[in-house]
Amino acid sequence: MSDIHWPVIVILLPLAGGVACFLWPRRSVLLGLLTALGVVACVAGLGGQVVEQGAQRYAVGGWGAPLGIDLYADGLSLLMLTVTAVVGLGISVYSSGYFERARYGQDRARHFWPVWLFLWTALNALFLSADIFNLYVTLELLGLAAVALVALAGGADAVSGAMRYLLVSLLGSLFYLLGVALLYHSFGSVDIAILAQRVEPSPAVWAAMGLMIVGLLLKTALFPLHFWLPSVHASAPAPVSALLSALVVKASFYILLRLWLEVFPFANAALAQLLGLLGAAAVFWGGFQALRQTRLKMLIAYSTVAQLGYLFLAFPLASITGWTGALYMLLSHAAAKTAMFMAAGNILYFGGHDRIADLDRVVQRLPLTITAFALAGISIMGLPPSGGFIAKWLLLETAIRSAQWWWGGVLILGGLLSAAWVFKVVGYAFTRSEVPHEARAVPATMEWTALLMAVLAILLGLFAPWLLALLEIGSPFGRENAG
Amino acid sequence: MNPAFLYALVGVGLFTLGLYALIVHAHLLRKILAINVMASGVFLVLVALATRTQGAAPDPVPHAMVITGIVVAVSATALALALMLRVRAETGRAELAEEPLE
Amino acid sequence: MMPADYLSVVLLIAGGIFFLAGTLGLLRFPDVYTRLHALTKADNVGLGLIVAGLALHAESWTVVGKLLLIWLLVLLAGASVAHLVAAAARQRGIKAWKR
Amino acid sequence: MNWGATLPLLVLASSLLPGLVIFFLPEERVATRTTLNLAGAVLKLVLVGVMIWGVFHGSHYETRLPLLPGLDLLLRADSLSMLFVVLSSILWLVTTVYAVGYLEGSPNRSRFFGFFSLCVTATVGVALAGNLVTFLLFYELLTLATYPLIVHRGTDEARRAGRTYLIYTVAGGTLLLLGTVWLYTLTGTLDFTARGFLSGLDEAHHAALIIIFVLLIAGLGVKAALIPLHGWLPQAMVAPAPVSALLHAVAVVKAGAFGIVRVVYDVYGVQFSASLGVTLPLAIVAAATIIYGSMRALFQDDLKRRLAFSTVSQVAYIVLGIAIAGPVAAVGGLVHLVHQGVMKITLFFCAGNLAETLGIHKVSEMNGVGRRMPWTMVAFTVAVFGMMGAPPLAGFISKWHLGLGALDVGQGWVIFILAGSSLLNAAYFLPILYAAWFKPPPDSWPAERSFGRRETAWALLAPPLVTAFLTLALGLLASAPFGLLQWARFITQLEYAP
Amino acid sequence: MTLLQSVFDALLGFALLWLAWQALASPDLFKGIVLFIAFGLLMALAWVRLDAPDIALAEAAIGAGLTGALLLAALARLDKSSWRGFGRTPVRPPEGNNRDVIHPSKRDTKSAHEKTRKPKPITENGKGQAAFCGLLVVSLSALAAGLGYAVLTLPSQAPGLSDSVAASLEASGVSNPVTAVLLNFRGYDTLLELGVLLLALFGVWSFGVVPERRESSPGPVLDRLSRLLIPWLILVAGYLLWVGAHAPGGAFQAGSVLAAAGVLWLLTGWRLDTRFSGWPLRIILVAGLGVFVVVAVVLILMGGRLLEYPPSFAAALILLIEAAATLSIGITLAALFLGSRPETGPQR
Repeated sequence: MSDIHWPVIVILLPLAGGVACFLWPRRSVLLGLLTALGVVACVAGLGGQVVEQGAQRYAVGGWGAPLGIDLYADGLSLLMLTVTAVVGLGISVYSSGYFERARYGQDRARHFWPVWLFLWTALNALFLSADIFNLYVTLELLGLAAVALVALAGGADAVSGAMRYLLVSLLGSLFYLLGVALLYHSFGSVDIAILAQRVEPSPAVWAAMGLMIVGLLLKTALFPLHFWLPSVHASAPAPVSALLSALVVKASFYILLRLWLEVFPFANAALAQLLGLLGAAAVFWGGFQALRQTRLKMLIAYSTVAQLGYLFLAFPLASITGWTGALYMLLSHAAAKTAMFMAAGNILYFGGHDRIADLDRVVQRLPLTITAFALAGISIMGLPPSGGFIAKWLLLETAIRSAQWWWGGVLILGGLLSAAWVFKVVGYAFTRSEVPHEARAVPATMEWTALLMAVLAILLGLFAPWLLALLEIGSPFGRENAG
Repeated sequence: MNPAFLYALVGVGLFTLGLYALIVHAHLLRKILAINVMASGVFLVLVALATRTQGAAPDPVPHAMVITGIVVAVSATALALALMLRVRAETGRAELAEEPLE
Repeated sequence: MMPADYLSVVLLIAGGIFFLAGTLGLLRFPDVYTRLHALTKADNVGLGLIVAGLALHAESWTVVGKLLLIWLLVLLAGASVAHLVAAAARQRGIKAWKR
Repeated sequence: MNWGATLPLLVLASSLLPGLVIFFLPEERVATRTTLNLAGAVLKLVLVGVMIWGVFHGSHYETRLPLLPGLDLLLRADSLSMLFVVLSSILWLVTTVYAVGYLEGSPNRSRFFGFFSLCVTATVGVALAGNLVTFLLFYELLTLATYPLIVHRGTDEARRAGRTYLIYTVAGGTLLLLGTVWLYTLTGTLDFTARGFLSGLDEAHHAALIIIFVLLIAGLGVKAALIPLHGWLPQAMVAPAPVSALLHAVAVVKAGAFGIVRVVYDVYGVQFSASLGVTLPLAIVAAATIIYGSMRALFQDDLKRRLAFSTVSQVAYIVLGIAIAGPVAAVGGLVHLVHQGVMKITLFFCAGNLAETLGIHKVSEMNGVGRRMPWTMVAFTVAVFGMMGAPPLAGFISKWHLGLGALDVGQGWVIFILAGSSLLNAAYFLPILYAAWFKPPPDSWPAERSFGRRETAWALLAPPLVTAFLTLALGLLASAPFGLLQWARFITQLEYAP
Repeated sequence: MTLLQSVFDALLGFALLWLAWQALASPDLFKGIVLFIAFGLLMALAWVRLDAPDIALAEAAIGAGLTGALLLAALARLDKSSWRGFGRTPVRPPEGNNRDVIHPSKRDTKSAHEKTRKPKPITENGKGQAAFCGLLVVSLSALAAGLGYAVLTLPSQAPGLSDSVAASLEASGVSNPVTAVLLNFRGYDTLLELGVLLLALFGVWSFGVVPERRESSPGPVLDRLSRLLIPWLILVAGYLLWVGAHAPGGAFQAGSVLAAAGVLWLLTGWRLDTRFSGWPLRIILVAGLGVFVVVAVVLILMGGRLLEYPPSFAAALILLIEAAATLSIGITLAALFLGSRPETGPQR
């Protein structure tokens, strides 16, 4: 088992699956689901390998960096791959119901699968890449796939959103690429590990850092560069919204994190504080806007803005506990937000609208769906024993330990804002309404996937030691004395 | 001036010029053009600086990267143009609304 | 310098003059038909002269062949495109310029 | 099988699993649901019995699940937790019977009983929690499980009450979290230890410890309804009667009070708290709550609201007993944890019976009700005298020890509080009794339902009678071997023994 | 000669900036696109000056040629006559200042110029707009200055990876270093990039079938021209593919020339028979990526690493991959030019 090229298979399998779905569109659901299962199995295989043998470096073509491209799998990549695999499987199952019988019809389904599997390829390739130019290619693959999926919803909102998203995504990539150019020409390599050894501050490196950070923040939609996100995430088809919020924005965050930790270790504290401040602003602004929304999907989208803000609180805290806290936040947000968007998708599917004020008639007929929403909400609020709680605990602990209690205040207030909008929605499950609604039956797969993802978000709270140990493989956050 | 740096500076100029046009112009076709100009600027920086090899043949690695980049750019442009036509079909305008829907 | 070099220089400069004239025509002539006329004719000849000038410098007959091929293809494309543009302009109802 | 590790989990599972199953039961499967509920409740009682037997024979029941590196979820049965576990499992059984009768025929019962079971699970979890983070987990779970019960009726009023409840409790939970994390960063452990685990800490941290104490007590005080954090409780009275009974007698307010006991005894330690100077302010807050709650109760015409304010006042007795920081008063506070539960649940059962059978919601509608529903009113009367502290009923035992204990440590002012409170209790309870027994009944009741020859349904009548009997028994048998007093003394000895 | 070269470089650089500015600021979209194509051609010249003939070829064929064709095709479809009818929602007529005009004659350009003298501002308020633009210009100038400074501080001599490439060129199977990097050293990038291209096509096709604008008949001249040129183009594509191993050229350049043939063919009104627009077309579209993946998998099964070519087979494998890639790139680009999925046969 140990000599199987898992990193490669993890990338090539969804790619091949996507091609197969393109070639046999009428079998695409079956092919897609099989591929999804296969990818999950392969990620598990890779996981076994990494756990057994430690961090893996894989020289593509046998050349090795700096001439060739290296793949690198440590605990951090593995965790991201695992989240992608689990959420990806959920989204695949959900989509098999959503696109098959929704008003979208067969035609959309056949377009969904190849693009989705390519997106999955891009994510896996991205999380495994150790090469900043290769990361650019994966970013583009990811961005174009995401745009195509958003546009699948059709309609003015979705198409305009997709267009905006495409422009933003391309702009971000170009900023990033110019940074890559400057780094390459400063140090003669695009391999992260080699750059980490050679890097030393210079104007070109500072410029590269600025460009790459801005480009990636644009894609990660950190306040105030979040302007494009809500309309895109709200207008996309539900499973697509789920994967955008859960995975796609996280991918650029992942690159940012890698660069920050390895290539720009000299980045000064002021910049970290700035990122933290923007994160805090995102938490408040996103939470506040979420509370004001009248449409469910828009609300969830704004909550994504807020949740992304939490991730950046780790930058000023800058300790192992802080990073793991942010990563755990990412993890549980992925599961919870997937569940939420799926729940919103069910509600839309069932009642044909997502106006929050008229939600009661719908949600009372969809108990599983509202349960999923509520459970996901618990994790988003950060109540125990959910994954969100663990993340909040770790961040809070770091904030207090490093005597930067104000970041703790951000966490606490952000949690209260989330609680406010979660209960605003959940409250509708308990109102009395007798008027039956014109409704269509929601396929059981859709309701159950949403619920399972939400349960996962809760259960994440109980597997923390195991996952944190996984994350430590290859010490992606350095070996400083623990937080 | 060393041509490497001259062209690199032109590349920076194109990048900012494109960025300006991307922000200022509303028409999607112009935005797409602007993105392409920006991309050309980045490619120019990448290749121009590859000639700093003391008269030897320039570094081929950035050349390969730029060829990759050009193909990616044309793919993105094709997708963007098709999407622009969809926007036009759905909204009657080849521009984006000022405010995201809210 | 060999005599062939002098001839080459003369040919290249002549070619350049033709290009210049064509461009001047493009800028100064009043409508699409007259501009096409100036551009196509001057460029075809100009390119021919330049190809001839370069051919004198060629290392082998293959290169000369390639150069000639380029000229022929450009002739073909230039003439056809000029025709297409003119035809399209006519179809749109653009009237020819009259003094 | 390792009983030591699995028994606490089984105790939790005995209500959690039936609850989860009940969620998925169709509405009309009444028999299955009732069977599940009762089976769960009885099973839990049996398991708790086994556990008590074990604890008295020196067995250790402890379950650890790693939560974070260096931090475990810990369930542990010690004498203090058993006190609360026993109380909640007995009262759960009784309340379940009552709720089955009360909600007969109303909509959304699967949802109700599902959350009801979760609620009890959370309460037992709070009781068995062996460290602060575990406590926090179940404390928050309790918030989440009770919210649906409060808004169960779905009216605008219910939703408003639910919102208020959430604002208070979520904010309280947040304070608790903040305090817990802060404490963890100082100590690296959160396991409850008799006499606390903080006294060894550097003096430099004492200011921080005082702030943490305030945070923790404020977080817990919300549920315990200490003033000024009590605002949610009277509003929450819109919930169905079994919910009020459970919330006010057992689950929510007791979780708060129990948490305060835990923090003072097993986190800070009484001596250390006293040396920090935080117990006296706590005692004053408790005393103020006692008086304030009673005063407000005087002026409520709505029966359940009057009972709610009475709860505000009574629960503060427990806190007072702890905060006086003396062994005898502590015994009084601890036994009141049980006594108040039993007495108050009786009162709410009775109030529910009146509302369900005759449509009576207000004190002013209770004239002559003793003749129409004698058994209910007998139970009510027993509980009322218990509340006022009349011997030989349960309440007397509590107040006696509180008073003695206060004198014991030289805090004479407490006597005046107790006396004043008893007077006020009499002032807001006795008129009810007078009206019910001695005033003539009206020509017709607001909304009467007929139950044949009985005054009301069997399932509604039995529970208050049982709990009223318990009130009497707890008073009479307080000093019996293995009785409540002995138990409480055992707990306080751990804390106070030299 | 160095002075002359410097002057030429400076002129070229200036011309690039000026053309880019004109292309972006031109009020007439058609003119803007034409200027952009010219910009692309000058870029190709710049690549030649920078000793990058491979990129020059790619830029001329893809950057200027195909992108230009795509832009013009899109502009034609934006024209009023074409969007009516394929929107689902009833649409407002476009406002005056975005009626985009396609007018080759000066007179018409002028009128269009008047209509769209000011590109639509992104803020309505005139004053606010001026302030915004001023701020933007200032901050972007600062950005440019900062980036320029950063670039200038780079060391003036840096071999990059050219030495390692030269050292490993022997084992790569080809002698053109750019092809070696593209298909061997960094072949994985190329694999993913073929994915990007295919993905763009998936995306475009997913937007639905756009009813085609009926072009006027191509006329005898275009018809004859295409008949003459297409065989030549295919030949040239083959040549570029072959020569890429040791001289400038390769799959991308060849593919784009092939695409040019396709575009020309499409312009003459030719359409793929519905019998071939299903499976056969799809197979060709994925061939490049497919062969790449298959080669990768076979190599792994033979015990190598991903894309680790045994040196003795490297040349043959690279040619195989490039051949398939050329075909796919050409057809994909042509399909992108078509702008939507071709109608497929009766199996739909």
